[in-house]
Amino acid sequence: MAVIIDKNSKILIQGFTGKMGSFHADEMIKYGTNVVGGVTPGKGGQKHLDRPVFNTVKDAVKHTGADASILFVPPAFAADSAMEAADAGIKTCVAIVDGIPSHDMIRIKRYMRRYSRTQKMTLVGPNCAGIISPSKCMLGIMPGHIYKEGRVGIISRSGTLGYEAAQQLKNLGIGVSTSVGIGGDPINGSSFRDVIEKFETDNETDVVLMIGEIGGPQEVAAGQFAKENMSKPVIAYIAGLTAPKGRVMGHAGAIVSAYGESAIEKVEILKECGVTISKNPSVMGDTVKSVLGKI
Amino acid sequence: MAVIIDKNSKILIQGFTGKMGSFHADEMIKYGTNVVGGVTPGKGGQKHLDRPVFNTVKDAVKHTGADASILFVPPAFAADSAMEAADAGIKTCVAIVDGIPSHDMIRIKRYMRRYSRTQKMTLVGPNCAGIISPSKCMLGIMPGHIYKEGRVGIISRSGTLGYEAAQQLKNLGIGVSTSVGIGGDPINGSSFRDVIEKFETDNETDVVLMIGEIGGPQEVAAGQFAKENMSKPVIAYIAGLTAPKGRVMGHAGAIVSAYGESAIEKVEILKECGVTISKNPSVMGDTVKSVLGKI
Amino acid sequence: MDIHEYQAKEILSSFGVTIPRGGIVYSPETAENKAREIGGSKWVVKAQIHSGARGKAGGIIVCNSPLEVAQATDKLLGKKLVTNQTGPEGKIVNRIYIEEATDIEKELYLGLVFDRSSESIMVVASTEGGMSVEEISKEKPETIIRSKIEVAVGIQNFQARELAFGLGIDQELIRRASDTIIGCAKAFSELDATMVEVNPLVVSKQKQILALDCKMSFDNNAMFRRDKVSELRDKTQEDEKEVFASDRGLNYVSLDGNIGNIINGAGLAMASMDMIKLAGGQPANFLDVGGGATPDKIVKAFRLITMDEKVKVILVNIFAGINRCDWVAEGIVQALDKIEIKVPLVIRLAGTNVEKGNEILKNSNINYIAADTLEEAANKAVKALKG
Amino acid sequence: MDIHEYQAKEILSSFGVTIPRGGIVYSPETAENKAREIGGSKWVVKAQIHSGARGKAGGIIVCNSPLEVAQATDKLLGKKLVTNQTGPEGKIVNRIYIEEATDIEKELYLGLVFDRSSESIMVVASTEGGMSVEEISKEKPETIIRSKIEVAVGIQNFQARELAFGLGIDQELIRRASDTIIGCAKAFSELDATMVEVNPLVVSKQKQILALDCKMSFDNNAMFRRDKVSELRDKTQEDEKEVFASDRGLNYVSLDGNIGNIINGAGLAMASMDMIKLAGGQPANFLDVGGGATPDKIVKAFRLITMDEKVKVILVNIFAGINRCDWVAEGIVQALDKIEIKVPLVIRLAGTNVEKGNEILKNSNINYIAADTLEEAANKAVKALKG
Repeated sequence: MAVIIDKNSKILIQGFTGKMGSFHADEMIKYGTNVVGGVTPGKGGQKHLDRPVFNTVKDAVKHTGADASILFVPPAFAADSAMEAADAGIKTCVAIVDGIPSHDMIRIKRYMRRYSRTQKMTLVGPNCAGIISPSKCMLGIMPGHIYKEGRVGIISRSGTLGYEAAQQLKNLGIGVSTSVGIGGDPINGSSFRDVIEKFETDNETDVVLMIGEIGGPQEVAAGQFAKENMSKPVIAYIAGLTAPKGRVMGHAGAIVSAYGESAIEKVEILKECGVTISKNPSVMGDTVKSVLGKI
Repeated sequence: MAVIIDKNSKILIQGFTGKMGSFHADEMIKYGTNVVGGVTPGKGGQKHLDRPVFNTVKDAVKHTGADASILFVPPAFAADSAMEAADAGIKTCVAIVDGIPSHDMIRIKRYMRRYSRTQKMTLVGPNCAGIISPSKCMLGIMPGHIYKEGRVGIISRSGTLGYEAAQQLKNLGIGVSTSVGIGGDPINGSSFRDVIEKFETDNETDVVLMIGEIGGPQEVAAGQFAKENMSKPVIAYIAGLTAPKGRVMGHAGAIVSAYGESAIEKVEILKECGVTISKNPSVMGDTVKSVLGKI
Repeated sequence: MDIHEYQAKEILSSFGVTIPRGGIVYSPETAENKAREIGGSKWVVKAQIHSGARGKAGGIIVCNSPLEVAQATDKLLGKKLVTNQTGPEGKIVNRIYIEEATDIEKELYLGLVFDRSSESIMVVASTEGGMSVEEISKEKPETIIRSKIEVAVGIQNFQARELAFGLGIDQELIRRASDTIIGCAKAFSELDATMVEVNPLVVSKQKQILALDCKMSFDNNAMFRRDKVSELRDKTQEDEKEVFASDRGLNYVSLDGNIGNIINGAGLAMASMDMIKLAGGQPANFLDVGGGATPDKIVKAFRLITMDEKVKVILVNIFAGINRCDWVAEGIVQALDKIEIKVPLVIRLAGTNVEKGNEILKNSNINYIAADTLEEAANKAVKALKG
Repeated sequence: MDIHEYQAKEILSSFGVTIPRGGIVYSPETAENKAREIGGSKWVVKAQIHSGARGKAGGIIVCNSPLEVAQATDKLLGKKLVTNQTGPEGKIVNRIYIEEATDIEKELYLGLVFDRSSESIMVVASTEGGMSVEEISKEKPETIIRSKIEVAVGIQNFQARELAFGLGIDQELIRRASDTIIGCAKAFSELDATMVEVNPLVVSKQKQILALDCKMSFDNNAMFRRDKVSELRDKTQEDEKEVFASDRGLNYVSLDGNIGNIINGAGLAMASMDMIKLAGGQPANFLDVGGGATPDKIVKAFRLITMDEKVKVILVNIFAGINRCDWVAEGIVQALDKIEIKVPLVIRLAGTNVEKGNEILKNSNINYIAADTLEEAANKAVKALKG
């Protein structure tokens, strides 16, 4: 069983019948993902992509046994959909959607406190590429074929930079156990630290590649966690060395506003935590390869 | 060390300089309680009852090392004061005040979720008599002299009915380890279950007397906990056999609105949980005595 | 605190809940015009009392002309309505609500209450509107659906949607139904309500979602910050003695028995009532004079108990804590100086300075029966009753 | 999204924050009357631009008569102000805020931001008002006090009180100061703000607590539900190219270098900029055309880049995922059909169907330098620049 999702995961598409939902659901199905149905309020009872559509996530879970979902709903409705998934007993929910207000993300987090640790849904994203465990399950919008099956765990704020890494690894013949896009927003469902912790206990993962960027405290928090709790090697690349202070670089979360949030500072702190740094984005694959050579 | 508070507890009075606060602080001091100071915003720097007054609980904690507090503030300000105590690192806070809106109590509970389990303050009350560990510490408004030191733990929603029990026990020569008034409001800081759990691990307590009443699910929840997790005998009296359905009997929380909330139903369920029932309020002491005789 | 149907409707309407057109009147003269102003061809004249089940008690009359509306208003105004919730004395009708009649397609139940277990707000809904929630629980429990509002974030759209779908509402009305549920939840949270009930919530033949009858109760403890809501209190709908008591800081509930109680502390008061019952008597009231039991409160308590003609014996049971028994005893003596008691009086004092207190009572000129324990007090009261 | 000082003041004032009397003018003629209308004997004329540090740039003028106010307004209107926050091109002054002058006793700092670690709202305050928060952090870090707002319940009185006492405010002004802090926190929460700053917050000699300068920023992602706030956007205060970009769904940040970038994905865009720097070049911009990189977006991106006269080389770096490289390549060919490029163009495609994509580019008539890897692309771009 891969770290978060697996061949047996029963996947629900929230916002199933929309353009985005339809397109990516189809891609996921083609990849071999076990998509069991979808939710579009008001279209319950219909069929879409040969799978049932439900009015509510609870209905869908009841009839399909779904345990994971992916959100393709507009930003204004995303928080509501994520909470709906959590309340319906979904275990893993990936929010692809870009543009959720920060106040909404905070509200989702507060809402989730009603569930005990063991019952709490893992929310991944928003504004992310999703999760892929190559050859097992794709719960996201990535190009599945660039991921070779293997034993490197990837965590990335950026989608395309995560693809870049997977491609570099594949070109070197190295495979990926699971790649998790945690998204580029200031407040996200799962942090680097949350995911790195899962990789530490995952017996399909040998090393972890963390692709960070400027802004926020998450890379440093993960580095400190790694230093104190990880037996597996961690490699990191931090994008944004040339980013000016105080400007948002595309991702709402990519803005340097405090000490420790610039790329240089993050790299320094991560080094102190024993994390191996990929000096530039062109050598992420090579850096992983050299670390793998040492274990 | 008694179960919640002890001789060494450093007590703060919130609403120190008011009439209620002054009177009861004085009583507590006379009992031998280690009152280290108080808080009245705007009167910081003054002395009262020979003890320092602070503007904020944080200031008071910083200067006195206080770890427990008791609230004598008007209902409108009580929620704010309880949260202030929690945020200042107070470990035990007793809210005596009667008349806190239910919505405020719920808000306090939501607020407290920001603290981890180990850092979370124990809130007792509101609308309660407080806590007393006879001969050690009195953090409440009870008449201290009716409590003999001993090994019976008391938990009571009602103040006077708790006194009645303590007096009955004393008349029989039986003492009390700690008596906790959890208060008569529909939503309170610590439930029967919360306190009974503390008594189970308290090496100064041999049996627990639970004085409940109509309304709410707490007696039953405690009974179920006792059945599953308690090694110590539990005795219970439930007041309100004659209370009509749907009417509030003095305590805001004393209203039967669902199955299992009437006195008869509670008694039945508690019996099933192995709790010994005190048949009427006149024999609480006798019932405890007979149970003590068996262990 | 309860309010009238029309007041609850006005409030919920301001939170986006759709209600039928209607208006309040205080006289038959204005009723006819009000009906015309509302328009339509059929009206419902509804007696405004603090009670459900008004229909069965004759408090709701359907009319086919403004003249009939005036006649119905005339018939109801000033009348005492006895429902299964008012007690035998009934409640007086001082206000009439006139509403356009609704073509009902479906009657639903919607209620919001505090859930004490989860410490959140619970929305309860059922397809069986028109019945009381107790009846639904008994007869059609499978139709009940629930949703817990997380107070940290308030009600979410998905919850309202789940409830609406769960009630079998048509796709095109889901949004309107959700808005109704969300409106009720917001009113509950923002106004310190303890109960909101829309029963029935109807789907009309014209495909409207309408709140046909509404009830709201509020947290008395929160009225200090709810001036607008406080104003809605209608004391004519409350028990006269209970109003007297609450205005004086006493907790009083009128009961059917004949042994009057004066007790300090709600728990002890319930326990004393229980003892009376066990001794074979029936309490005439629940009365908690408060933990403090100040002489002033005791005077007021005697005044209150003596207002109740059912009372044939009075039982005073005070456990003095911080307030000492001697002080309480003096309070009793003072009270009986001012108020004449014509029935037997049993007094049990306990707690701090009990000896001194009993001494004071004994040395006074009051006529009473002393008791030492709760049990003895109850037994003596019942005995005194039987003569 | 940023707004002007006067707009932030209006908003905060509606949340109970006290501000000095003032008004906005767009011409010197109205300025004189506005000063009279405001009253008093001393005024401050404040250039409204989206930048702090206006004082040092000459954007704030103290005046002693309405005539002086008119003259100051005349001087400032239409001027470009260059502060340490505007960049060398400065920002144009189109609006003037006239305010009564305040007798300052004490200047404080008050700011609210998101705290990403605790996922809550952080209130930051200091006794060192008038300085920027960065300066305070550097020079007087010991004066900074913080308080985290628990979003589940909103700011609590005790938090505001702790901050007010912590700022050394006099007992009798604690309440007013608390209300100011609570007002700012409510505005933050209720309007989807990302930043609220009152700097300085002053205690006047007349013992008032006044917000002398205010700044607010808002979450662009939340503007769909903040019509009133959206209206306050003043595009004249934003970089022309950035406005062009954001209006077209592109993420663009103008930078000082000369290598223009067109990239898909923010992370890859930052990484590409990093590679350019490592190769010895300087990026002219950050430009993310979005994960999709549709032909339409690519056309717009080329249009945007060619608006920038600094650009001497263009680097296109697209990692095609779901969108295939052949499709992206066609987009590029289409774009260059419409837009003339006068500088060298380096293109790196990667991902799905990269061979097909490169084939299409090769067979087109566009003049470009091909690269396979990120590193190669950056090196070739820098080399092309040097000739």
